[in-house]
This record gives sequence, C-alpha cells and structure tokens, in this order.
Amino acid sequence: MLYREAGQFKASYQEDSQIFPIRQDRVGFIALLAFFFLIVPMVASQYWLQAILTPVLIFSLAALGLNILTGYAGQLSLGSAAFMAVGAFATYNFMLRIDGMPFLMAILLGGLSAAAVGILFGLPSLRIKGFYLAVATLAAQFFIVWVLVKFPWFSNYSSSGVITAQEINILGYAFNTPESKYLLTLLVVTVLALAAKNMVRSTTGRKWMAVRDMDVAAEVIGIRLMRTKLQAFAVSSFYCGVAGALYAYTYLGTVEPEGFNLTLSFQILFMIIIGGVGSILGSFLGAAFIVLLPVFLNIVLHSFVGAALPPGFGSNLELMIFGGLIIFFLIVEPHGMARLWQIGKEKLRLWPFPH
Amino acid sequence: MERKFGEVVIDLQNISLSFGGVKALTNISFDVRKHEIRAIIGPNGAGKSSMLNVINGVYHPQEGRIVFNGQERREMEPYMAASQGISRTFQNIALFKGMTVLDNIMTGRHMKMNCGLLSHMLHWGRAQKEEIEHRKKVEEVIDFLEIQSIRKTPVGRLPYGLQKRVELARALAAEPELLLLDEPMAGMNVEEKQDMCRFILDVNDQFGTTIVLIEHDMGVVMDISDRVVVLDYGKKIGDGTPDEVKSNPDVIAAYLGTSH
Amino acid sequence: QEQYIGLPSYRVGPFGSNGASLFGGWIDYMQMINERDGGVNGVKLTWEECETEYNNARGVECYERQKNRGATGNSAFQPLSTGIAYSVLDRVAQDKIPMVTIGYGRTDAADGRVFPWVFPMITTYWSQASAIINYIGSKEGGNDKLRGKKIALLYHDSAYGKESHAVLQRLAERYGYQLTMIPVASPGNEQQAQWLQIRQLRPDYTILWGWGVMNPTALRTAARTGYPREKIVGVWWSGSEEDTIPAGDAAKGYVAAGFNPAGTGFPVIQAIQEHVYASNRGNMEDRSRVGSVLYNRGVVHGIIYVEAIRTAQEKFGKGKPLTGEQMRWGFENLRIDDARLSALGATGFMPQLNITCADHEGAGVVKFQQWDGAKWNVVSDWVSGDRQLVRGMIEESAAAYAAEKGITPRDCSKEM
Amino acid sequence: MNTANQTAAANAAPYLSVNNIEVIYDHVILVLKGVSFEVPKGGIVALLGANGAGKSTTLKSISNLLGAERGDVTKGSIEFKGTRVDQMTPNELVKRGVIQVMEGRHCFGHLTIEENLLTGAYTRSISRRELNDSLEKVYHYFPRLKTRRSSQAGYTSGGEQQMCAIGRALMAKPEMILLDEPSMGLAPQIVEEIFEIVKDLNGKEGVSFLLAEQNTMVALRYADFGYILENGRIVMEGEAKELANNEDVKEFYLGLSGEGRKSFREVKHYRRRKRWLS
Amino acid sequence: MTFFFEVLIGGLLSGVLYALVALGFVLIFKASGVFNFAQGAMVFFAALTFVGFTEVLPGWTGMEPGSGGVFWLSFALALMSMVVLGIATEKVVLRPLVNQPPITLFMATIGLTFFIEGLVQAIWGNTARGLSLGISDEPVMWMLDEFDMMISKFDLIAAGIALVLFVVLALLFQYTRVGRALRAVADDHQAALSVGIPLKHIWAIVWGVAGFVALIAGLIWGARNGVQFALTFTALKALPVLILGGFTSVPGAIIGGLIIGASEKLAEIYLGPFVGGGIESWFPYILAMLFLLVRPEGLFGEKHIDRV
Ligand SMILES: Nc1ncnc2c1ncn2[C@@H]1O[C@H](COP(=O)(O)OP(=O)(O)OP(=O)(O)O)[C@@H](O)[C@H]1O
Ligand SMILES: Nc1ncnc2c1ncn2[C@@H]1O[C@H](COP(=O)(O)OP(=O)(O)OP(=O)(O)O)[C@@H](O)[C@H]1O
Ligand SMILES: [Mg+2]
Ligand SMILES: [Mg+2]
Repeated sequence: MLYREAGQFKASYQEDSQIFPIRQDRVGFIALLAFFFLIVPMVASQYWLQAILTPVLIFSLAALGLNILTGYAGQLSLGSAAFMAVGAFATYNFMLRIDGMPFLMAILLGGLSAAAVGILFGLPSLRIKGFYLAVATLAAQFFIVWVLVKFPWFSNYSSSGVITAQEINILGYAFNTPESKYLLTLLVVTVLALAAKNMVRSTTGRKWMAVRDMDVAAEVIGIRLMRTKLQAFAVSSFYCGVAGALYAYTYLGTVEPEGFNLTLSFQILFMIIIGGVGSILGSFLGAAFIVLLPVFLNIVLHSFVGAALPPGFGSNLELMIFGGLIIFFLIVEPHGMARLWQIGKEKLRLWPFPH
Repeated sequence: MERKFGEVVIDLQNISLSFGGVKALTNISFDVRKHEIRAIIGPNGAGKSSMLNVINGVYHPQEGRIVFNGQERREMEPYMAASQGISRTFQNIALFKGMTVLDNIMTGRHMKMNCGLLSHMLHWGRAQKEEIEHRKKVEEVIDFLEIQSIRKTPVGRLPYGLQKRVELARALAAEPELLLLDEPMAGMNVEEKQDMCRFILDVNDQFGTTIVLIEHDMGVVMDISDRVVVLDYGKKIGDGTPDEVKSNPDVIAAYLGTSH
Repeated sequence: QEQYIGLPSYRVGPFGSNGASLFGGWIDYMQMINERDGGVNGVKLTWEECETEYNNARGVECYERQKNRGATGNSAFQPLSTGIAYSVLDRVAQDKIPMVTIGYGRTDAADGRVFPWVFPMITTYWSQASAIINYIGSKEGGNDKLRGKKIALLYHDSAYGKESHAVLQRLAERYGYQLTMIPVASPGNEQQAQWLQIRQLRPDYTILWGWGVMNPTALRTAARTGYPREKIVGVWWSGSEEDTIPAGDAAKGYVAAGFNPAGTGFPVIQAIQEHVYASNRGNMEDRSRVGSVLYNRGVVHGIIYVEAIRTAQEKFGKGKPLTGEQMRWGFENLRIDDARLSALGATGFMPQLNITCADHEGAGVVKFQQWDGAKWNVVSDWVSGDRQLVRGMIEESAAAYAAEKGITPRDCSKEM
Repeated sequence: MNTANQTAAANAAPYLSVNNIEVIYDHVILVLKGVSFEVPKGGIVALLGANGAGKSTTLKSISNLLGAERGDVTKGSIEFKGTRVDQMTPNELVKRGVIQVMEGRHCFGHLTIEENLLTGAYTRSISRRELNDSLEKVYHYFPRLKTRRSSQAGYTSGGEQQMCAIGRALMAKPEMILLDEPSMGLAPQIVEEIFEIVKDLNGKEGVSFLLAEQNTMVALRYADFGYILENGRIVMEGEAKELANNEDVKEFYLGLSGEGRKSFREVKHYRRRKRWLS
Repeated sequence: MTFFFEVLIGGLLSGVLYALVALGFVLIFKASGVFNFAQGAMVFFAALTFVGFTEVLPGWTGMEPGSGGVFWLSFALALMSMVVLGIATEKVVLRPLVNQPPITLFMATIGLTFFIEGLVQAIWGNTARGLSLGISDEPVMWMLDEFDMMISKFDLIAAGIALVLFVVLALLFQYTRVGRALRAVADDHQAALSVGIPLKHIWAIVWGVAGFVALIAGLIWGARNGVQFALTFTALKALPVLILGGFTSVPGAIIGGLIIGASEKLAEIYLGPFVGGGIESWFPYILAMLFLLVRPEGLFGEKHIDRV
C-alpha cells in the first residue's frame, strides 16, 4: 500500500517525462545518491572501496557502454574490452605527451579516441547483423590488443608493455586515497549514467531502439541506419573508453594490453544480459552481480567449507555454481534483473491484491 | 458526394519488378491524385505490397519511372522517401516492439526534431523544450486515434488491432503528405474496422493527406476509396471508381468472385 | 601464535593445472613445517587461498581482501601472475606489504633501491635469457663459437614473451649469432606457420619462450616438421611436466631451463612425503605430480617464505608473527648459503640466495634439464647469465621508472 | 445445417471442454478470468470477440503453446475426449489430433513452402506415398501453394503464408483444429474457399473446429455454435443462427443496424455502449 | 614454391580441423537458433572424460592400459557422457527458455560453459594430460621424398575422419525428416511446437550429435595439443570459420575452414614479417569480416529474411 502513485497527477508533459515520474522513486533515488556520495566514503572499509565498489562502478560504466550498443541499438558486440583498452592507453598517452594536460580532459580525449576507433569497427554493422556482427567485433578485440602489444610507442616503450597510470591531480587536489578515487569514479559514472538516461529517453535513444527492434521499419520512417548505428558505436565506445581509463587510473594503477582480453569483454556482456539488456539500471545490477558473486562464492567456499573440500575442488565448484546461477537467473527472468525489479515494483503496486 | 481532387501527386509509369524468377510486378502504371483515397486490391501474391514497397523505396524496380511531386526518380532509399513526406504502415505489424506506444509515435516524429546528441545528453534546455513541444503534437495524434489509455504500454503487449492503430499513429506523427496503408484493417472486427475507417477518412478530410490503401475487405474498399487499382499476378487488370471496378468482368473473375 | 599467509592462487582457468602443482608444493611445504617443526619457532603457519582465475581484477580483490587478515595482516603477497603483480605494484608500497615474484613479474624490480617492496627473487627473465645463451655457448664449446650461428626465439606474443628481446639482441651483437624472433599469437594452439618458418630457417637452436598450451603445441609441431627437440631450449615456464606430458613422445629430448630441478629424491621432498602425505594431508590431488618441476617450484616458494620468516624473527623477536614491514626486512636480508641449503635438505634443489638492499634478485642462475620421455633429468650445473650486462640493464630501466614516477631511489649504504 | 452432425454432437460426451480457466502472463497480467466452453465432436465452434478479448490466449492454452510466451494456466482444467490435456506437451496433443494454426502465420521462413508442409506431418510416421497424397490434397485445396512450392516461405506474400500455415496443419491429419484468425489478410475469394474447406473437412472427415475469428459474418455462417468473449470473460453464447440474429451482435459484430448494412463512410464517432460492459 | 605448397596444404589440413569444431556450432545453431558458446567447453569435456576413463578403466577392469579395449570402452563411455550432458542441457537449460530471444539463449550457454568446465575438472582433476591416438605425428615419408614437403600423417587422417563426418551430417540435414524439423525449429520455436515437433527430443538429438562431434574434435585436438583447459580455446579458431561459412551451413563450415586455415598460415608467413608477426590472432577475424561485407550471411549461410 505504500508504493502507490495514486494522487500524483501529472499536469505537464515535462513532469510526465521525468526520469522517475513516481515520487517514491524520486525520493529513493536521491537517498541512494546521498548514501553513495556521503555515507559510503565515511563508513566503508578500504577493501570495500578499492576492491568492490570502485570496480563495480567502473564495470557498470563499461556495461552501460555496451548496453547502449547492444541493449539499445541492438548491435551485439564482443569487443568492449578492446575499446576500454583504447580509452586507457589513449588517456595515458595524452597525459604523458602533453604537458599540463588536465586529467578530466585526458579522460575525455581518451573516450573520444575510443569513440573514433569504435566508429571504425562499427562500419561493418551496416551490412552485418546479429551473431555475425558479434563475431566480427572479435576482430576489433584481437586487433586492438595486438596493436597495443606490437607497437611499443603506445606503452611508452616500457619493456613489459605495461603502463603505469600517472597521479591524478585535479585543480591541485591529488586523488590518491581510496576514498578520493572512489568519489571521483562515482562522480564520473553518475554524470555519464545520467547522460545515458537522457539520451535513451530522447530522440537519439528512440532511434537506436527503432533500429534495434526493426531496422527496415526504422528506415522507412526516415531513420538513417548508417548514421544511427555508427552513432551508437561511437557513444558506446566512448563510455567503454572512459571506463577503461578509470580502470587504469582509479582502480588498477598499472595495466597491460593483455589485461583487456576477451574474458573481460565477455564479462561485460554477462553484466548486461544478467542485469537487463536495454536498461540503465540493469547495467549497474549486472556489474554488481558479476563482480560480487564470484567473490561471495569464493569466500563461502574457501573460508567456510574450504577445509572439507579437496583442494581445487572448491574452485571448480565455484565455477559450477557461478554457471548454474547464471542459467537459473535467466530462467527465472530472461530479461534480467532490471525486469525482475520492475515486476517486483508492479507487484508492490498491486499489493496486497494478487492482480 | 462530389469530392475535389488536386493534381497528380505520384505517377508510376511502367513499373516492373522481379525477384529472381518471380515476376512480382509487370509493366504497371497508375497515378495518385492529391487528396484522394486510392485503393489497391487483388488476390494474394498479386504484388500489392510490392507496389507500396516500390513507392517508398524499399524495392527498386528494374524498369519504370516514378514521378513524385513533379520530380522523377528511379532509385531512392526509404529514408529519403520519408523525408519527402511519404509515410506508411505495414502488412505484418512493424512496430518497435521494445518501446512503449508513446515512444513509438515519438519516433515517428523524429524527422521534425533536430536537437543533436550533445543536447540530448544534457537534456535540460533545448532538448527538453523540443521534446515537450513535439510531445504536444504527438498527444494530438494520440487523442485523434483515441489511444490515450495505452500511452505507456509496451506495444508488444497490445492486442493486434490496437497495434495497427499505433502503427497508424506513428505514420501520422510525421505529418505525411502521402500515406501508404498496407491492410490496416486485417484482423479486426467490424466495430474496429468502422473506427479505422473513421480515422482514415478523418485524416483524409482534416489534414488533406493523400492515401494509398491496400485492403481485402470489399465493403471497406468500395465505401471509402475514390479510385481503385486492381492487380492480379503482377499485372494491372482494372483501374477506376469502385463502381466501375465492381462491374469489371476481369476483376470479378480474378478477385471478387461471384458472391459479390 | 600464527603467521597468516594469503595465497592468491588459481586452480581453474587456462593455467589452472600449473597453479595446482605450484600452490600444492608450496602448501605442502608449509604443512610439513607445521607438522614436523610445529611452525617457525613455534609460530604456526596458516594460509588462505583466494581463487584469482589468473584474472587481474580478481587478483586485486584477493589482495585487498587478504591484506588485513590474520593477526598482523597479510605479510607478503605472491600472485604467480605477472598481470596481477603489476596491478598491485603501487598498492604494496602503500600498504607496506612485500611482494614476492619468483621467476616472473617486473624484471627491473630487482633494483631494490627503486622497488623496496618487490622481490623478483632467484632469477629474472633477463638473467635467464642470458644464461640460456651461455648454455648454448657451452654446448657449442664456448661463447666465441656462437658467431654465425642461427638462433630462433619462438615467443608468446605478449609482454611476457617480449621481455627477453633486448637482452638477446644485445648478446647477439656481442657474440655475433643471428637472432630471429618469431611470435606466436596467444593462446598458441596452432603453430604450423611458425614451425614451417623455422624449418625453412633451419636455426641451430630454438629458444621456446611460451606459456600454457603454447608449449606442448610447439613440441608437437616441431616433431611434425622434423625439428630436433634436442635443439629446443625452453624457459622455466616452458619446462614442466605440464608442458611435456601433453606433448607425448614429441617432447623427448627437449631441454629447458629452471631454477629448480624436478625429482622426489631431495630430502626436503622426502620430508614432505613422510610428514604430510604419509598422514594423507597432502594438497596434491594427483600424487604422481609430487616432485614435478612446478611442484618443486612451489616448495622453493615455501622455503623462501619460511626462511624469510626465520630471518625476520631473528631481528624482531622469535615466536612472534610478523607484520609486512618486518617480513620485508626478512626478505631483504635473506641469505641461503650452501650450509643452509643442506640443512634444509635442498642441496641442488635451488641455488644459493643472497638478497641485499640493492639486489632483490639474489642468484641469477638456472639449471638445464632434459626430458627423456618420462621425466626430467638435470643436464647442467647452475648456469649464470652475464650478471654485469643484466644488472646494468636493470638499473637503467629502474632509473627510468623512478624518473617517470618521481621516486628517489634509496641509498643502500644508509640502510640497515 | 447438417442435422446428422448436430444430433451426434448433442449425444456425445463433451469432446473438448474448457472449464473455468484463468491465464496469467508474466506472472502479473491476468488475461482470462474463468472461461468455460465446450466443443462437441464434429462441431464447428466460433469464438468471437474484440481485439484483446483473449481469443488467441484461449486457443494457446488449449494447445499448450502458452509456456513459450511466459503465460500460465493458473486455474481450471481442459479436457479432450475425457482426458485432461492441460499438462501435455504440444507434441502429445498433436499426436492426439489437436493442432493449432497460429495467428500471424508463423511459417518457417527459411524452409520452402513444401518443406513447411512436410514438417506438418512430423508426428505421423507414414510412407513417402501417403505423404505425397497428403501433399497433393493440400495442393488441391490451395493451388497457389503448388506454384510457389519451392520458394522460401519468408519470401512469399502474406496470403500465401496464411495458406501455407493452414495447409501445414492439415498435413498432421488432425481431428480437431484450433484456427486462429484464418481469414486475416486473405482475399475475399480465398476466405470463402478456406471456410468451404473447413466445412468440407468437417462434413467429410468429421474434423472439429474451434475458430477464433474477427470476420464474424463469415464465421457465424459456417459455425454451429458461438461464444462471445470480452475482456477475458464469456459474455454471450448460443447457436450460430441465434447469435447472428441477436440485436447486439448485429450491431457490434456484423455492422448491421436496423436499416441493414451501414456504409463505412457513414459511421459515427459515438456509438451505443455494449450492454455487457456495464 | 614447394614451401608455398607446404604452407598451403598444412593450412588446409589445419582448416579442416578448425571446421570440425565449427561443425558443432553449426549443428546446434541450425537446429535451434542457439549460438552455443559452450561448444569449446564440450570439446574439453569430451576429451578429458575420455582420457579420464582410459586412466581409471585399467584399475577398475584389469584391462591392459593403452589397449584397444580400453580405448573403445573409454570412447563409448565418453560418448555416453556427452549424450547425457546433451539431454541434461535440454532439460535444464533449453526447455525453460523456449522462445526466448537468441541473446538470452546465448548467455545461457555461457553459463553452461562455466558449469561444464567446473564439472569436468571437479571429476577428473585439472592436471594437463597427454592423449595418444596411436597415429604417428611424423611427416608422410613419400611426400617428403618426392616433393620435399612435410605433411603430417596425423593431420591427413584427422582431416579424413572430419570429412566423412561432414558428408554424413550434411546429408542428414538436407534430406531427412529430422533434418527438416531441425531447421524448422531454428526458424520459429513456437510454430515448431504448434505443428507437434517435440522440441525436447529434437534438442536432445542435436545436442547428442553435437556432443559426438565434440568428442571427435576433442580426441583430435587433444592428441595435437594435450588435454587441458586450453582445449576450450579451439572454439576461438572455429568462430571465424563459422561466420565465413555461414552459421547454418555444414558445407559452409568445411569450406570456411579451408579458406581460414590456408589464408591464416599464408598470411602469417608472407605478411606477418612486415608487421611484426603474431597476426594469426586477428587475421582470420578481419578476413571473415571483410568477407561478410560482401556476403553478410557468410558463404553458404541462410539469408536473413526481412520483408515488409
Ligand atoms: N523480397 C522478395 N523476394 C522474393 N519474392 C518476393 C519478395 N517480395 C515479394 N515477393 C513475391 O512477389 C509476389 C507479390 O508479393 P506481395 O507481397 O507484393 O503480394 P501482395 O499482393 O501483397 O499479397 P497479399 O495480399 O497476400 O499480401 C509474391 O509472389 C511474393 O512471393
Ligand atoms: N505474451 C503476452 N504477454 C503479455 N500480455 C499478453 C501476451 N499475449 C497477449 N497478451 C494480452 O492478453 C490479452 C488477450 O490477448 P489475445 O492475443 O488472446 O487477444 P485476441 O482476442 O486474440 O485478440 P486479437 O483479436 O487482436 O488477436 C491482450 O490484452 C494482450 O495484451
Ligand atoms: Mg501484401
Ligand atoms: Mg488473437
């Protein structure tokens, strides 16, 4: 009975097109933001900040990027990690080679470089569809990593191919504690997530979805397929690129091209599918799920029942449960956790009546 | 009732189209005048849908000329047709399934909106103003087609008849000059057909939109169309007012059958 | 009293079989110390595994998770993955936890002045590369005989595979051999093209710088193209049972470097058999792999840890668990001489080790073993690389890193 | 009407009976709210009703195709020839003789027309000759299909696909066909033909039909009995002839008013409310 | 010139083996529209199960290790395991997901991948093992003598086995009732159900056959590279083959395999040196992608039908 919209009338189209048209959601969202911006940095342990929250946020951003491309524009891609790599290495080189380059500017440029590369590898999408496209994007995955390994210029001739992120310094303030890095990440991710939400509820997003749902019809109502798809590739790669830069700068500190491998791409794909294809919220839920679940399983299996299991078996069991849970979740709700959330809300709205 | 028709909006001359061995259209010519409701009828597989596809650039005929608003064209991509004011609905519903009714219709209006990506990202300001402005127009269409109550429903969940109506709404949102309707009333009961006819007639009257209509319900075709083209196996076998066509023996043999 | 040791291990994923042997050996050794000696001066060793799947992000999570566990927090970190090692490089210095990377990781971290918290012990890739050339030279009857010889380097096309390029090229200039470098794209399960190239080139020796499935595939393909296995010299990540057994007969005659030989004959392994496996406490699922190259390498890890704990306890108080900082001191002052080796039952099992403030490598030697189709047989004594050349390169690279990061190297004369 | 049929229908135990079923999609959307009806053996029963009334849902819950759309029969039972069939797989149902022709054609786009038809006979283990006979029979009913037999179904016209879908169901030699909007998108002539085929199969081979149809005029002409479904409830039922003469049905479903057929041009915006939608 | 042909033939033979893995993908895609990511894991599962049985059987039955009896009994047991795996997959994973969008099914097979990888290693352990089929890996002598070309006997025999498999499966798909039903299912699950095609049988059959193909692929690849986790990577070699040949075509897989195999080897040798080598990781993908630009559905794949 608490979650009702009764009595909340929309008097203007502006009110009606808010991100959260229902008051309870709005309040909840603001409370959530306040919690993550104000409370978490004060109470969370370093472990939570550095090893859980920061990566979850970064992966959410990457998932958001992929979700824009796959979930909204319907172009399946398996190359997200490569675009993250472009973002990371481009940011590094902008910082390295241009004196006095402000960090946020470098990240922006890094994202834009990723966008440019994204457009390049998006070109085939004009003719190639579905899983064919997915496999074709693997070309980007392998090619980009290869280039970064092969041409030492990108890693500033470091003998190991590894780059070490420079200090982050914004307006004289050094971001070198877990709290500050977390806050910076959170800020960037929040801003970009809002921007993404804005895009998908505007004409841009509608065009993407139109192309996704039925490209012939989209073309017939006047949508330029080429432009729309490439735009989606660009925006998506931009997001992935920024995520890559954050991955290098606020999370790991040192990265190598091979770190951005196919496994990472797949992980990001898992995130959007488990979280919800075509859902901003889903990107966050999915990232949290995919990052946290193995950790959780690992802790449970190794710390609590570890002694009882033969060595190695625990790790295998972890894999099995992880795989099993993915399947289980898909069966319970093929449209991901975001849909589960939505159905939950719908039920709550009807509660206590069953229908 | 006498109706006034303007000049020729679109003129199709000697159109031929084939797919591999299948001849979908053979040497077909006809024209559509401003403000008229032009029906295309014919047995299944006669090439009616293909004809619409030719008009808005989904298919490129191997032969023939198309003159639209005085401009001749041979090849044209569908999005260009759309930008010149040709809208359509589809025989097999082609709505954007993952979107709500409102979003579908708003998408239909995208050509009138010109904010860029960056202002969309920001949303506040120009993009929002534009969005609201066009939302008003779209709401007019929604009111017009009486689908207010399903605005926020995902189209996938709607029953067939309403989906057809939403498709019409999407086409109308673009404020087209020429509207192509491919079996808009298939799968509807009489009541719904009556509604649909009402809408089509109103569009035609109020906005002066020219309409090309494919329909199998002869009641509808005979009642609301001004002129009728009859196709059979890709050939034109009749053209004229409903009454002329109704009494054309070729048409009776090939299409109407004796019961009508 | 307990000394907590976090083990970011991997037992699944593409390198799971390597991880299983290595961590198995390591854990067995610690178990043996607990069983036989009751720990180190009464301090029991406790450990906790954390599955990384060889994945950087998960490695970092393990690092962060384990860093504050136990009475004194994690006292040393050892991920057995170069990627993870890089990912926590900055963190270990901040958290004051030494990172031990035995036989992998950042080579220039051997310069302890710039990298006080990193210990790439025993040998580095560069020492190894140089030692391999020395070994080949000795086979040919002296390094001067290398002039005009053809040596091919078949390497994993990644940062790891490229580590040796600079050293081998410099040595090529010095000794006048002709070096051809042939990359194998990861994962390396198809090498037809590369071996046809080698067959065309007909090099006198081929250095195999591989990892994982690339190794058996290389040996199989070599057999198929008729290249003699005796002329292939592998690195220590290419020279284990995990590499030769899957290759079957094709591996016979193959030679590989290592900083520990295989075999169960060493007293230290015997002690493990007696105190751990006899009472069924062993960590290895496949007991036949006890005494394998990677297993023994794990035991070497165990020995180094235990000896470092012992050393640190001498200074900071016997019978007390150590903090990361104290452990670091223990590593930095680690001396394992012949006498100690023999006391440990590890004579010939690992080289002498002498870590100092400036030199975190400590030995820089490798031994060569040859696979006879069923087991590895040692075919050389400890072979050293060109210490001077390697040390010079290490210092050069470390200095560049220090400059980039704005680090002032420690002055080792002031330490102690 | 066929009197023999009718008496047979009256005597037989209910052939297909649907008892008070409730259907929910996606765990939340309640679509059918207690629907019950019967189809007698050898009968043709029409299920009428506006868009979204739940006709297709009813048919799909009988043929058990709901699962694929995340729908669920949560109450009630369905019996065919005295056995409950609501837990059976569609395959078992087809083997027992109940087959559905789905709304919206659903041909196998990449298969040719002929292959589409052949898949219809999947459940029958029969010789090549019998198979050919069945094929010929379908081609006899739909000559148009024969000319397009080797085209991929995805490339045929809407009407051709509709014929293909019906033909495919006939290939299974069913005892009972659930026909969902067979007339949709078909030329008037073909509509007549299809209903003639229905009558033919019904009369000659005793096939029973449950029709969901929008084209009420034709449906009531061929059916014996009719049910009217609105908003997931049955609001009216009766002999087809009675229904056809009912004032409301005439007005709302047949488009006939007191003065006979109204032109579509003359229809007003506002009409009388349906009585059952109080 | 000899060298060129040596490279070419070697490449073609490798290509057939790529195609063998691709075939597993094709089977399942064709029959259910599912892009089965778990194919690589199935290859690993099959090979490891086989090797596992060869290791334990002598102990259980007293048979001579390495004897023919052990080989065939292990083969039979491994095959049975694959069939059981296939049936279980149908029951637990696919049936509840009927009619879901392809990407969901794809994701489910990824979950399956983890499960299979964990399961098989939990049973047999994760040590890397060797596998010998008793076929020598030496070059074919007369080729060496006559043309100075080294062509592996093992590859020749393996390619032969693969080709037989291809022919049989291609015929099965095109000309049988079950083959037709498989293709129908791939087009439209719901419609297939509606005409009474028993999805569960069909899928169990297909997954069983795919399991058999995985077993063959696992034996051959396991003998080539050893039986270890990396066998799952054979899938990466199969993907470009798959798109080049078309997801739905058995002959496409083989021809795609030949093209990819030959061209990647030639490229590595003749092009690689100019750009620093190691191009095998991406070359097949770029090649396949360029190819798709000309034919978006691959060489023999079914055209995507979109009509309005
Ligand atoms: N893209 C295509 N490829 C191959 N054949 C096609 C294609 N489009 C249409 N056809 C063929 O052209 C003919 C005409 O098709 P069309 O869809 O125009 O018929 P229609 O008159 O709309 O019929 P219906 O009333 O059944 O919809 C049909 O025989 C169809 O099979
Ligand atoms: N898969 C689904 N998920 C959610 N709701 C559905 C689904 N399918 C149908 N519905 C809803 O169930 C109701 C009944 O649908 P159904 O298709 O049975 O109607 P119908 O009587 O066949 O209509 P029509 O004449 O348009 O075919 C509709 O309101 C529709 O929105
Ligand atoms: Mg049509
Ligand atoms: Mg319906």
